[in-house]
Formats: sequence, C-alpha cells, structure tokens
Amino acid sequence: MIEAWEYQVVAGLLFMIGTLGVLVRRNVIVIVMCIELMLNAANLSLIAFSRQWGNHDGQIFVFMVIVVAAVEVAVGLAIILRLVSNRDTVNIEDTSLLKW
Amino acid sequence: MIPQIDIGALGPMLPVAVGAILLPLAEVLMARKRTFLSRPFTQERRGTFLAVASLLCLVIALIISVNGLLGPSRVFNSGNPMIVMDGVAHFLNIVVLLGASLTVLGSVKYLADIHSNHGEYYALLMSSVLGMMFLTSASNLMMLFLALELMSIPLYVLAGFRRSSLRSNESALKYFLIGSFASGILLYGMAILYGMTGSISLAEIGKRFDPESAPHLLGAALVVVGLGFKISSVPFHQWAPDVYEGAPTSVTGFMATTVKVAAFGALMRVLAVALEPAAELLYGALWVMAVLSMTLGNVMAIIQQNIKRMLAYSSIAHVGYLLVGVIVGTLDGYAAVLFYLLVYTFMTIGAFTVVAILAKGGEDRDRVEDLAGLSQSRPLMAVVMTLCMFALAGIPPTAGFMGKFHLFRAAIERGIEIGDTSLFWLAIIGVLNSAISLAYYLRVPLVMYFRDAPPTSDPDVPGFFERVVLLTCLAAVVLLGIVPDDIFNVLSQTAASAQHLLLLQSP
Amino acid sequence: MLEHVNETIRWIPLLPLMGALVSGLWLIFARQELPRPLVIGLGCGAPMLSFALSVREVFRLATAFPAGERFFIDNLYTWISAGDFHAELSFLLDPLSAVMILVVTGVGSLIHIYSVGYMREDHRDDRGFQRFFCYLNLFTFAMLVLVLGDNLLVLFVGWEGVGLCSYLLIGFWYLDDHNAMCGQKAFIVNRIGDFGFLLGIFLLFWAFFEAGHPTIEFYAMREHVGLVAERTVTLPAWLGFLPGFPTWTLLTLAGLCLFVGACGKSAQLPLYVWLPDAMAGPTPVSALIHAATMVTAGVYMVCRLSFVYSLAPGASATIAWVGGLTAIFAATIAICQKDIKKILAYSTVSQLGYMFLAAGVGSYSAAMFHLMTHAFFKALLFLGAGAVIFGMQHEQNIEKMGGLRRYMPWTHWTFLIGVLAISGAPPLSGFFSKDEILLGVYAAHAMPGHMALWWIGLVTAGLTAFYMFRLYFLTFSGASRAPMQLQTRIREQPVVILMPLFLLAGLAIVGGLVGLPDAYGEALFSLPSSNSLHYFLDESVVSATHVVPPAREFALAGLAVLIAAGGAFFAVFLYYYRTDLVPRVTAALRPLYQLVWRKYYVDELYSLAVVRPLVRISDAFLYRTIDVRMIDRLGVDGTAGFVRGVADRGLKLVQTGLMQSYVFVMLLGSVLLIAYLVGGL
Amino acid sequence: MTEQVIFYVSAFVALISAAGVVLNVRNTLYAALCLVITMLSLAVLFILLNAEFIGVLQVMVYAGAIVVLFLFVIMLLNIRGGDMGADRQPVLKVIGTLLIVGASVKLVPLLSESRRAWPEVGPEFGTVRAIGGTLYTDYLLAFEIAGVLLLAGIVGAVVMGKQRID
Repeated sequence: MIEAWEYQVVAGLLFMIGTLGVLVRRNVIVIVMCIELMLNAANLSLIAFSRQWGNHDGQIFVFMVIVVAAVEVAVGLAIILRLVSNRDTVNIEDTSLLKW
Repeated sequence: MIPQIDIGALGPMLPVAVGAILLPLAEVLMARKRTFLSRPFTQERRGTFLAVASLLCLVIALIISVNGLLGPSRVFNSGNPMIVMDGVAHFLNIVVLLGASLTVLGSVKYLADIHSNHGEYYALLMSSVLGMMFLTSASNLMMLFLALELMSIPLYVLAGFRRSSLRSNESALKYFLIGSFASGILLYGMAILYGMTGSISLAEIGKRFDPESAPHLLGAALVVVGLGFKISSVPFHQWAPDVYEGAPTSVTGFMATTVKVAAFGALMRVLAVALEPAAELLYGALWVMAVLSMTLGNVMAIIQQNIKRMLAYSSIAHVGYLLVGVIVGTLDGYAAVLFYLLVYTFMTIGAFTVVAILAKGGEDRDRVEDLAGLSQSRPLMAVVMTLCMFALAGIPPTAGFMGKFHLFRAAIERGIEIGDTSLFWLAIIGVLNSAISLAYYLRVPLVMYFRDAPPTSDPDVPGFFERVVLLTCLAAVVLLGIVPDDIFNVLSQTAASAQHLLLLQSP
Repeated sequence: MLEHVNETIRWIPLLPLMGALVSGLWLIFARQELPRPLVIGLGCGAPMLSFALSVREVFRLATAFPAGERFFIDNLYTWISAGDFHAELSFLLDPLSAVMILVVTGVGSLIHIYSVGYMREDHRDDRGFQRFFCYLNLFTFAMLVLVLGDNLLVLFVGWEGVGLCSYLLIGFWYLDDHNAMCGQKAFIVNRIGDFGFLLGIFLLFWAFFEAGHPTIEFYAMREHVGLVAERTVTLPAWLGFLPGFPTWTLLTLAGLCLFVGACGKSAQLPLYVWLPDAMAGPTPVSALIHAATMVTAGVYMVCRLSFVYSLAPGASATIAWVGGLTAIFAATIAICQKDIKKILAYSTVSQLGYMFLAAGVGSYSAAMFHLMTHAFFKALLFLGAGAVIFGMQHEQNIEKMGGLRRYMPWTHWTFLIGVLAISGAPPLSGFFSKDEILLGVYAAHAMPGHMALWWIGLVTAGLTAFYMFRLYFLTFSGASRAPMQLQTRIREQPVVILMPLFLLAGLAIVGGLVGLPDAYGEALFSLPSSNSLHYFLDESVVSATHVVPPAREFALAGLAVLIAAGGAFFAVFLYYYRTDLVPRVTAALRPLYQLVWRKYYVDELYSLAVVRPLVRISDAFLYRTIDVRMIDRLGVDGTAGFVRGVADRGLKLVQTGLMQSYVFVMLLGSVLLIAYLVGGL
Repeated sequence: MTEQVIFYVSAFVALISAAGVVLNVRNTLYAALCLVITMLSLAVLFILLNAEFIGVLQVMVYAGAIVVLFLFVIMLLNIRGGDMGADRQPVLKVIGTLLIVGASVKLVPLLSESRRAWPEVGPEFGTVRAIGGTLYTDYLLAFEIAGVLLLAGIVGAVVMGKQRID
C-alpha cells in the first residue's frame, strides 16, 4: 500500500526540481516549463491530500490550477514571442536594460 | 443539493465583469471598417469611447460598493462561502475602483502619446480590477489563488503594453516570470495548508492550524512569501523597480497602488483569519520585513534619477509602513492600514499621472531633471506633484501625515497595551524613515520650483481627463489630511463590522 | 465654559490663508499676475485685517474675564478620533498665544507693507511679486496655526507648515542655485529637529495615555500632568554616561526630545547652522521668518509646555545651558562677520539663546517678553539692513559701506534706535526684557550653576553691544568705502519702506513699558504692579517664583547697563575714533580672529560629522546637479563621491537587472523566513 | 502490489523526466518532450489517487494543449537552446542550487511526517459526476471566474502575439 507521504515526497522533489530550473536555466521557454513543473508539483500534492482527507476540495483546486496554468502559458509565450521579435533572443540574461 | 446563492453579494463585481467581457467585443466591433453606425471610428475616438465605457462600469461598481459599505456583510454561497463581502472588502473595493477609475482617466491621452492606443487595454484593466475585487473578498484559498491570477495575468500583459519598446517588453517578461514563480510558491504553500488542515476555507484553516507543527508553519511561510511578493516587500521586492520603470506610466501607477491594496486585503485576511494561531511568530517575521522594506526602500530611492524608479523604491518603503499596521493586528491597526491604502492610492496615482502627462511623442520623460521649471510652465501639475511628494513624505497637514500618524499611533497604543517594546521601535524606525525619505521627495519640488526649464522643453498640456485626475488627487490629498475623521470613523466601523464575520474571530 | 467659546478666533489664521489661496489659485489657473494694486491689497490686507481682529479679540480677552480664566476656545471640528484618541482642530487664545498673535500679525503686517516696496522691482520672474505675497501669507497662516493650536498636533501642523514656507521663501530667488541649496539645508536641519519633536509628542501621548487621560490638549495635559510626573523610563545600557542613569522621568525625556525640535526650529546649538545660510532669502523674509516669528516658535513651544518643563528640572537645566552657551557663542561669531545680514543672523541666534536661557530657569514670561521686544527691534534692524542693501545695490559687505548716515538719514536713525534697543540701553524695550531675564537667572537658585549662566548672560550683553555698534559704525559713519559710481546712486528709501521702519522703531522704544518691572513702576510712577505683561502671561505659564529686593534689582540692572555701555564704548573707540587700530588688533589676535571669523570651524566640523551623512543621503542630486561649489567649499568633494560610489555599487551588486538574481534573493528570503518560522534549519 | 509498481515506476519517470527538463541544455525541443512525459506520469499518479477526472484533464489540457503550445512556439521561433555562452552569475547559481537542495533535504521529510492511512472513499470519489456536481454548486463562482480568466488570457495573448495592431 502506498502511503500519503510517498506522494508528498515526490511532489516535494518535483517542486525542488522546478525551482532549481527557474534559478539555473537561462532559456526563458525552459524557465516557463519549470514554473509549470512547480505548479504540477503543487497539483500532485493537492490531489494526494485530497485523497487523504477524502474531500473534493483539492481536486477542484487542481482543476482551477490547470486553467490558470493554461492561461499563464498562453500569455507567457506571447510575451516571449514579443521578446524574440524585439530582440531576437530567448536568453533571460540578455534582458537587463532595467536595473539599479 | 442546490446551494443558497446570493447573487446580490456579487453586486459590485457584476458591472466590472460585464465590462471585462463586453469591452473586447466592443473593441472588435468598432475596429471593423464599417461599423453599425456606418462610419469608421478613428483610433482616438475608439479609445475615448472605451475609456468612457469602462469608467461607467467602474463608477456603477463604485456606487454599489459605497452603498454596501456599511450594510450587512453578505456571502455568495452560504454553504460554502467563496467570498465574503464585508466592510473591509467593500472599502478595499472602493479604493481599487477609485484607483482604476483614475487610471482609466489618466490613460486616454497617455496611450495615444506612446502610440499604444489599443482597445484591449481597457478590457485587460477591467479583468485585473475584477481579480482585485475578488482578492479582497476571497474567503478560501482557491478563490484567493484564482483572484490573484486574474489580477496578475492581465497586468503582465499591461506591463508589456508598449509592444515595440524593449523596456516595456523586459518589464512584462520579468514580471511574468517572477510573478508566476511566486504563484508557484504560493500555490505549494496553499497545498500544504490544505493538506495539514483538510480544508481550503480560511476560517476552517484558522480553527485547525497548529502553530506548534512544523509543516503547518512551512505552509504558512510559503503563503507569506507568495503574498509578500505581491505587495513587494523586502526581500521579495526586487522585481518592482524594474517592472515599474519599464511598464507604461499609467500602468505603473495602477500597479503601484491597486495591486497593493488588493494584496494587502488578502494578506490581512490570511493573517487575521487563517494564520491567526501563528500570529505571534509571523509578526516577528513581518517585523523584520517591515523594517527592511522601510529602510532599504528609502535608502535605495535616494540615489535614483528616474522618477518611476524612485517611486518604485518609495512604494517599497510604503509597504514597510503599511506592514506596521498589519503587525499591530488590532482593529485600530487594520483601520489605519485601510486609511493609508486610500491615501497612498491618491498620492501615488497623482504623482504618476504627472509623469504620464509629460510623456510626449512616444518618449517617456521620467527623469527627475525632466521636471525642471514645471512650476513656470504648468503650475497645476507642479502643485499636484509637490503636494503628492509632501504627502508621501508625511508632512502635515497632508493626508500622508494623517495616514502615517494613525499607523504609528496604533503601534504605540498597542505597544502600551501589551507591553511590547518592539512595537515602539517599529514606530520610531518608521518616523525616522519618513524623515530620511524627505531627502529624495524634496528633490522633485526643488527641481520644479528652483530650476529653470531647458529652452527646448515644452511639457504637454494636461487634457480634460488628466485635469480631472490631478484635481481629484489634489483634493483628496489635502482633504484627507484636513478632515480625515469621518473617513477614519467609517473605517473603524467597517473593520469592526468585519470582525464578527471573518476578520478577527477571537474577541 | 460656554462663554469661552469664540468663533471669531478662526478668522485670524483663515484670513491670511484665504489671501494665499486666492493669489495662489489665480497663479495656477490664470497663469498670470493679478493687477499690482490688487495683489498688494490682498497680500497686505489679509494680515492687517487679521491683526485688527487679533487686537479686538485680545482686548476682549483681557477685559471680559477675571484673571485666571482668560481663554477663548474656537473648536472647528474633530480632526482625529480613533479609539481613545481625540484631537480637535481647535484654536486657543490665551495670554500666551495672545502675545504671539499680536507679534505675528502686527510685525507681520508691517513686513508685508515693507515687502511692497522691497519686491517692487523684482523682475526676475514675471510672476514673482504675487508668488512672494502668496508664500508670505501662507507663512503667516501657518505661524498663526502654530501659536493658536490648542493641542500638540495642531501645533505640529503649524510647525511643519512654517518650515515648508521658510523653505519656499529662502529659495525664492531660485535663479541662484545657492539659494535653493540653502533652502534645502534649512529644511533638512529642521527635519532632524522635527524627528525629535515627533518623538517627544509620542512620548507625551504615551505618558498621558498610560495615565488614563489620552489627550494632547494643552490645558487638559496641564490639568493631569501630576499623574505622569512620577513615570520613569529605564535607559538602555549604552547611555550609561548620562547623568541620572539609568532611570529618567518620562517628562524629562519627552521634554528633551521636544527641545531637540526647538533647537532645530529656533537655531540653537548644535542645530543653528541653517539660520545664517537662510539669509540667502529676500530680506523681508529674513525679518519675518528668521528673526521675528518662525525662529521663536521653539521658545513659544517651551513656554507653552512650561507645565512639563517645570516638572522636568533636568530638561530645564539643559535648555538653560544650551541657551546660554548659544547666546555667547553666536555673539562671539557675530563680532567678526562682514555680511550685514549674517551679523544680524548670528545676533538672532544669540538672542534666541537668551530666550531659552530665561525659559530654562523658569522665567517663561521673561522669555516671552524678550521674544516680543526682540521681534520689534530685530525686525527693525533687518528691515533697516534691507533698506541699506537695497540702497547699496545689493551690496551686503559692511566693509564696503560706511558713511551712509548722510545718504539715508531716516534709515540711519531708525537703525540706531534698533541698535540701542538690542544693546539694552534704558529705557528702550530691550533693556527691560534683558533685565528681566538676567534677574530671573540670577534668582534661579534651584538651577545648577545659575551664577555662571548669569555671567554668561552679562558678558553676552556686552558682546552684543559691541558687535551691534561695530555694525552701526561700519555701516553708517565715517567715509563711504563704496565705489564712486555707486555712491552717487545711493538714495533714501521711499515712504512705503520707511513707514514700517518708523512704526517698528516706535515699538522698539516703548514696547518695553508693557513689562515695566514692578520695582521700576513702584519707584518711578508708584504703580504697585506695573509689569502687566508678566501678570498677564503668568496665567498660561508655570513660572518659577523668586523675589529679589528692589535695591538689588537696580544694582543688577546698573551692572548690566554698565557692561553693555562698556561694549558699546569699546566699539565706538575702535570703529569711530581709532579705526586705524582695527587691523592691528586683528593682526595681534590673528589665531583667535581666524577661529572666530571661520565661525569656530563649525561648518567644517559639521561637514565631517553631519553634513557628510546628510550629503550622502541627498548627494546624488545636491552633489551633481545643484551646487558643486557649495560642497567643494564644505570639503566633502571626494568623500561624497566615494560614499556615493559605495551606495551605488551596493545597489548595482544587488539590483543587477538579471531576473535570476532576484529569484535567488527571493529564495534566500524564503529560506530565512522558513528557518525562522519552522526553526531547526 | 500492482499499485506499488505503478506508483514507483511513474514517480520515477516523472522525476527523471522533470530533471530532464532542467538538465537538457542543448535542445529545447527535448525539454518540452520531457515535460510531456512528466505530465503523463503525473496523470497516472492522479488516477492512482482516485482522481480520474483530473487525471484525464491533465492529459488533455497539459499534455494535449499546453505542451503543444510550447512545441509550437519552439518550432515557430526555431529555438535550439538559450543557454549558450558563459553564464553571467555562476556563483550565485551554485549557491542557490545548494540552498534549494539543502532546504529540500530538510523540508521534504517534514511533509512526510503525517503518516496517515488512506480513508476509504466511495466509488463516486473523483469521478466526473462527483467533481462536476461539486464544481457547479459549491464552487460555481470559482468556475465562473476561471471563465473570465480564460477570456482575459485570450485577450492578453492576442495583444502580445499579434504582429501588428491597427
């Protein structure tokens, strides 16, 4: 029998990997993917907790998170499209006009 | 089971939602070559029309909110209250709607000036406002998250609304990436809170939260990080100067004020309801955040040359002041926060509107030197800017002084009541900081009054809409300082009325 | 209680406000100047009407009520009420504020009239004339709010308001960057004081809140002050060197905090540095703000809170010593200055020190008396100096003047009256007020070192007479040292300028009679209690009582006059009979002269200890764009750049513009937050 | 037993492919494919947790729509990799990595503290019917807001994405 905590460990590790990706990778598209990983980790956690408590709150929450994720990706990729057409780069380190 | 639904609770949201949904449609209809009036709209008239339409929605919502302010609290769904329209929510909605209305008025000419007069602007603005209104009233984690995203996602786009500007684009990108990152953290924190308590309702969480348990606190910490990002408190503040500088000025004014208003509403609700059992621990952390925000915000603002950037740092400092009221955690403290949010909205939007008016020919003129000689060429703008700066610095009898006074007074009274010297220190550090802050606020009037304009400068004339914004901010900054008492009493009452329902359950 | 309500009081401050609003709004919206006569009518009419009202109400106050019940309340509305805390926006007219409003509106009106003449040729900026009157009226309003406010918060509003107007007016001739810089300096130094002032208000509020009377109203506080007299606070260990460590009474602490504010506003040691620089403003401004009214706000505040200070002997002693030291310190600096306005500025600092000395030893009414007479003769001197400067085509160096008696006889005579009054020549006003202060110090046996303070006071009187006569002789007597072509153009001033001078001269002569000491009244006119001002004021202040036998009193007065006469004689000798001696004396005393001439190197000291941090704070702007010369002169050029570089580099290190460094900081913050909350990390 | 095998296999695949997203520096396309695999493995875990509807949704929306959007943009822009050239802040990233890993090592065990057995749930739990019922009654408002959010997202994406706005 799988126990609740095993799911939480998977979720925690997934979240860690996502966070690492946001910190380390320079390709903005990959950074967005890593943010998706973070959201997915939270989703897994929510679903596991939902099962653990036997109520649907967590699952409905995940439903909403999926909607949010879809919108975020759409908007984010559109912003990245602008970036590419303005500057022809997807490297986050190339965007540092605004500083200090 | 059919739930008991009270559509009336949504009253203030409905006009805004209608606007958010219909405005894109109207935009598309008017963009056609032949309209139903068989006469094509020029871009300018289209912009004005959309602005007036969104203003209409906002004003209707404003009227409904004002009516509801002292009425009974209502919930949308009695079985599972998604939102709670109590006094605090109504008041914060009013502030958000005021800020949004002023932004709409201040945007018309500015958008044309920067060649970004697209109708979608208003639709996005309205969606964001809708998100803020839900954020102030959300009573469970899911609504909180959804509302936060509904508020933020349009803002990401608005920050990048000058599509061809590299800075605007960079601002949008940074805001989007860091914002989504913070959302991820927030969401994970919410998941943990849900997992530990088995509920997503703030009130239930508050009942079951165990301040002794480490995972509970981990969830609380992550939620505070997520909200700390939204209010841009140190150390989650670094995006703010970059994003504020790059975004179109009217959007910056909007972001700097209404977002903070809504996020502070959420923060207060989360802290006072869901995380109330851990209040003492959390206040320790918030204390540090408040002091850091005030001090770093002010120190960094001193060496800025760009007004938008300077105001961004100044807004970080103001978050520090506002956190004082949150940390006080009494009705009085919350009332002081509400009052300060109102005041802050006016003084900040006033300042940003002046900067927006100066933009011309697709160029922002947002360096401090660009204001030179403004008192000669545009006395009204200079007076508004001066008063806003004085108010931000907290000089009596402007509204800014009154707001700070209430915050620090609440801290001192609370400190006496519970014998906690750290609250005194908070007040003292706050007063000292507002003294420091004068060093950079004063630069602006200094340049406007004591330096002559370069011969080439020809600042733009404020249009009718801008004049309305300027005069409104002027009147508010002065009147809220001279006759603040009625407003503050209303706030005390709203905070007290909210107390029984959701906020501050413990007597 | 009801008969004390008087709704006319509000119009005293509101009239100048209306004047300011009308001319200000007109400037903003019409963007042109009103016709000159209208500006003059509005600008001068408002304070004059206000003065007329003041006279009427003060007269009513003095006659309608028996002694001890003299006060009018005008309650406009509740300004703040939150929880237990209440602050009304209301005005209080009692003897103390009565004296102040008469000075403010009376002397203020005269200065307004003078300004009509002084500013008439101000063509630097086509709307300058109206703008000037707008600010001047606004200042009058703020000052009246300050003195009429019936609680600490209203007082604070006025306090900040006058600071703001002073800032606007010092920088008025903004074409000169130096002026703007000086305005800024004044404002920032004041702001340091204001920080202390606010803390003091908070402390007092705390004390009364704790005692169950959350009030900041003066009369209510006075009533309940006994409840908080014993409240002590424990000082932190690093303040161990202070006397009375480790427990102070809260009133002492609050009193000291408030006095820091007063030091800033009233230019006392060590915060006096802004006042001499503030002379960059137009001369009427110097006369009104930096001599007669605003700078005396600190004295007024101390007198207003006399009930606090009388229970806080430590704070009072500090005030007395700071006042005394400032008096002699500034007087010595004034001896060597060459700029006519700077001399008067240091003289103001010195005289303010006198007032604080009096307030510190508990002779509050003497302090107020001197405040009043000082307003007369110092305004007279400043306006006279303005006339001189105007006549000399904006020359301020007295070494280039001389012989003006021939060119400007009327100005000369009024100036001489001012000089005599400030030197304490009987029976001019300065004699009586100074005498009362010295007497108070002499009799203050409870004060540690009161005899030392008395000697300081005496010596200062002598020094005052010396430098004032030096100024007078260098300016008005002897041969003119001005260039020939200038000499032919020196003219007496028009009547609009002379009229205020005459009136002020009259006041400087007879103004002292309202406070004729009882001993004199008895001896000369057999009046039993001739010091009516003293008795009038004593209803609002908690004075220390002391009795000195009349014979001793006359002896002391005689000594003071003798010393002043000695100073004056010395000046006559050096600057009238043996002008040849002056270079030799200065040469002989070279190091001392240098020290004094450079104002004890205080500015340099400040640049090391205070200005540099201040500059660090505001330098980005001040340093780069406002006045490089100024900062060069202060000798912080390199350092400022260095500090700025460090701050800059710090920001550049953190705010890199790279999104992932922000993510890093956020993560770091989150981890710290989690570690703090969860613990064990 | 089968359940355990499925869990371990899909958890392993999910983590490995997630690591693949982060570690695959060369080709963004492969990163996107790794993301799909993570999503699919997570869907399996969801179904294992009786969340059938959400599991299906995960496949449809995440794997089907979101990742396709990624792939589309990657191919449209012809992006190979954005991480070429020297990193501008290597030290910071190393410290950050250590920080994250260290914090995770400390914190993830915290989450596994709550060793509670699964409660029995009815056959209805997690089905479309049950979720739908709750969604359209208790969470009606949230559902509506999600709709507005989608609209706002569309408008936003159009504004940003359009090549030229008249």
